[in-house]
Amino acid sequence: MKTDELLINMGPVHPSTHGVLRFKLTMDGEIIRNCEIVMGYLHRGTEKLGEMKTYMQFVPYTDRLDYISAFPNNYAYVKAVEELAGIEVPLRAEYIRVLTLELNRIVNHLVMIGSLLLDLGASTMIMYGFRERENALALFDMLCGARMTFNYIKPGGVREDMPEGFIPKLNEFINDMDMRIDDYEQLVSGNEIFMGRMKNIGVMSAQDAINYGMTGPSLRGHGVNYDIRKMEPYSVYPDLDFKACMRRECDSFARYMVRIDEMRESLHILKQVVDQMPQGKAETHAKYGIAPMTGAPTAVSTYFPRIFTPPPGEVYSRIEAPKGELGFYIVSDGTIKPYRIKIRSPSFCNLTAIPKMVEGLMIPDLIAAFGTIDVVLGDVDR
Amino acid sequence: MTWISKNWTMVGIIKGLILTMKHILRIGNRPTVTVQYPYQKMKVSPRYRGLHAVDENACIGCGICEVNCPNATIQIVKYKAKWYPQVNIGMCLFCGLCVDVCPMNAMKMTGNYELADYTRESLVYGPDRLLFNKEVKQ
Amino acid sequence: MNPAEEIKQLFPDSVVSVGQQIKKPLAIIKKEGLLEVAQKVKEMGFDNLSVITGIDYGDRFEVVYNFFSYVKKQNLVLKVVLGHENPEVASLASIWKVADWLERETYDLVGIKFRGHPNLKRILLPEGWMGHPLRKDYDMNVDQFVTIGEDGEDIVSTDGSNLLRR
Amino acid sequence: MWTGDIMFANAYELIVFILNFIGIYEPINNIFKTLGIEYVLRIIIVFIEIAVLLVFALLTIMFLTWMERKVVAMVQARYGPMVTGPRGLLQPVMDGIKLIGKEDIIPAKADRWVFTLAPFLVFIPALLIFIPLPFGESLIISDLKVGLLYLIAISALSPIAILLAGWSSNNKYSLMGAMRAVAQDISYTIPLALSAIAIVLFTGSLSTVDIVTAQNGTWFGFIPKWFIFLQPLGFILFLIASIAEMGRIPFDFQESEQELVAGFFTEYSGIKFAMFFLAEYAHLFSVSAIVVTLFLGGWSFPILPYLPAVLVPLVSFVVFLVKTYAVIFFAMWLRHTVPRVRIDQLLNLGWKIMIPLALLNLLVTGFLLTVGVFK
Repeated sequence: MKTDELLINMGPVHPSTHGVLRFKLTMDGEIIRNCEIVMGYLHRGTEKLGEMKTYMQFVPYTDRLDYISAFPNNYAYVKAVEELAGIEVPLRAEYIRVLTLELNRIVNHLVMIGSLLLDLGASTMIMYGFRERENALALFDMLCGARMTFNYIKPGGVREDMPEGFIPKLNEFINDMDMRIDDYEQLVSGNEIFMGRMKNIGVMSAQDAINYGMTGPSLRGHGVNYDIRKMEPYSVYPDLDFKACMRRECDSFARYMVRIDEMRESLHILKQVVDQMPQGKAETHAKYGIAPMTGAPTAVSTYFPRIFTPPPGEVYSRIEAPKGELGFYIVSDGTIKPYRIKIRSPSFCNLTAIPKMVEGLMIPDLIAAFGTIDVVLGDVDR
Repeated sequence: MTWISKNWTMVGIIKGLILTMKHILRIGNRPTVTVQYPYQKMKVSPRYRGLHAVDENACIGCGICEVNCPNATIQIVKYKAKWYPQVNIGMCLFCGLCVDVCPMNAMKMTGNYELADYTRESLVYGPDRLLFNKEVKQ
Repeated sequence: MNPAEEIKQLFPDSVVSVGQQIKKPLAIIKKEGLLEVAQKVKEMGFDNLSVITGIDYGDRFEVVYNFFSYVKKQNLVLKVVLGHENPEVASLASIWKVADWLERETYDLVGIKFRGHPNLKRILLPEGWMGHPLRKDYDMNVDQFVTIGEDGEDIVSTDGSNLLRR
Repeated sequence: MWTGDIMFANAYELIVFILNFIGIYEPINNIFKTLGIEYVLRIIIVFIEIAVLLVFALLTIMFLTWMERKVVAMVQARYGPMVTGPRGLLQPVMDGIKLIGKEDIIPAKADRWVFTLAPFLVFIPALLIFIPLPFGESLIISDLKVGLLYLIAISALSPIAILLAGWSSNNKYSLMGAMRAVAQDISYTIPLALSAIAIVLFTGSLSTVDIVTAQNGTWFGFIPKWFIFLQPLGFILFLIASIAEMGRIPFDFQESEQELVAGFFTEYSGIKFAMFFLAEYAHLFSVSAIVVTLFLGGWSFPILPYLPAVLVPLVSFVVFLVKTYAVIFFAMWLRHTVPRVRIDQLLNLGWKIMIPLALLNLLVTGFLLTVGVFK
């Protein structure tokens, strides 16, 4: 009997591609023989835009790369600029930054687990995830006046200090989350159908995973004990006690469990940050072009020369974003605008591994493996 | 095959069923959290970055906000014999840079987030809709 | 020892100069020697190719490779300087699989060709796009319209006529 | 007091009895008799039955869509529909209006006739299943002697319609969805039938009424004589198979939204889509009703013998509905708790586990009956 291969275009508009991504699948019945990824449907030319904005003006655009977790984007860019210009940051500002980063990590993993389970057909987890995410977004709203696109972390500090009553609210959230994560585990982790769908699916050796450029929690599910927060400590992470969560199974379930562990670890970090939060000033220094919001208005003339220009040079700076290694490569020519900005986005590089990972699996497994890689299309296409 | 023969008791599924039943019966701090939007509104924080507002007395029309806007949203226009910013909400990122750079602290952002409208022209908020008069407290 | 110095000792002919890019050792490589240097770099334990960047300086192109070693916890930056006319450099896709897409992206946006790449096509922009946007001489005043054709191919035009369906 | 006997063989006789009771049956019958067309009256009464059944079925389907939304909302800490009508009860009406108002799209390269035929072919069997269902004491359209066989045969019709829909859409997702649906239906009808046969061993009859009456009464005065207690394994197998038969998560392969967009009805819109939707919920109700009839005692309940005979049809109807909705609630509750299994896991489960277990169950039941344990 003669059989033919079936070409299926999964996407650009498909319920489980998390946006506009297209898989060109060559199928043998239900088995994937070849997977080619077509992207770029959300390409907005952020890197080109960066060449046309000043250093300050580009910060809000970084929010829109990975819109699920915008604080790490802010921070990665700002860290690169600070390294380039050698700016000192007040300690309190660094603590607030770490607070936002870890809170955003929890938010990101909630969305990731929720959408993963939604792709597998369990519609409930995403609602629970969004319920807790809503509380976190309210905290972000309190902190910086926006719920998803923050523009909060600026070169030299943060936009504003924490408002009154933020820490009690945060403590409430942390205490609540402890119980909620147990709930998620009860609902999801032990579920036999879930394990049947995730275990031994999307297996890739650690060697391959590194070679394919996987980073972050996805890589740590492959038994690579690596975390940029530990290996190249930045901000105040050296002062905090935490561990890089790691699993050795190399399959989708391990990648999922790393996320659950990381949420617990982030809560642990948040507790320490709240305890160790120093007093002092957190706003960006006025000389970097941004005046603090509060304070009496002063004469106009003193504001004009405050356009921030870093010295000429190149820097590649990276952080451990919730999705993996997020890096900004900035070339400065000493003018007010960057000469070139290159964004090394974690989603883009993690996605490289998918075609190899899903060869010989079925469409449902592709969805499971793709969900655990955790990509955001705004980050892939930039 | 292995997945079912190892876990034939289906304890995990039963645990999950118990958890969802707890939610159905609202046991132990698992309340309904929906905010029914048009009837109920969420409270936004005092720092919320919504529609702009410009202090009529403080604004000097210097144009720093115009220069600093990343998306060329703001234009300085003449109104009542003075110069004031005009904001095109359709292009606005709500990043708050204009508020940050205002030397006179005249620019504010309010908690108004219901900005949908029928035409593109009505998204351009001229000074007549942005200005507010701050009472002089003395 | 500084890995950039190490490379200079091993390949004195290929390395133009050795320096420092903020906190990270940097080696500027001749484009002919890139492949063998890269092979050595992989053997030295730099298993993570973080990023490939192409920069248009008007008179020349620079291709920058950032490496990180999970074993040694070290950074290394390699840089290749190319002429402005027809920039071409050896592909590293055979050594690091992630280079496949990163090089395609660099080709797409900066227009640097990678010799020996298995599948050098545009990745973010549609096939048939005119120009490479991240070059400094890219004309941004030309509008380009993209539609999807009958068989799923992207069709690019500058006058928008393909937006109209028959 | 109700003696435990069936008063009327089917709803037709009940209607005749009620008309007699009011005193209008004889006069009307005489009119038709003088005209020589008695059969017209019979036809009219049958049409009344069908109309009542249709209205009941459509109301049930509407209520089920509302209930589904409310249950999922309760599980997910939400309110569900709240705006149209009290607690959103009129939401299904609004859905219907919306779906009727939508454009009826037939894809250019679809097989037009088959494409149009398929939704009706799905919907009609879903209604036909209602015929031998015993809704209550005397409340049955037709007490077929082969009722159980009829039920299984009719529910095996839907794969054909699904395959037609998937094939005629000329869409790869539709085709794959249809293929999956057929593979699933075939592999789950077998354990379904096998575990139903174990019941037939007890009753010795395929009639649904006989199956229900066999479950009347109690053991030791408090345990109802439901077959779930005699056939626990059979019940579990039948429940799993019937959830698969309904096509709901964890076994919703005909749709599997996140994999195949919407499965076999990807290309359907408007009223044709509504047909599939209604058929799905009709199926949900009827399959739950079959579960109740076979294993949970149907309309029988230990309090029935203590009621006056007049009330028994009504009370037994309520009992039947309560039991059916309990099963439906379980299906909904399960749907929103667990993820979907993979298609090969599903087929493995069906062929390698459920069919051997069902056969074993049949064997053990037959052996025990022969030895005489249950007598």
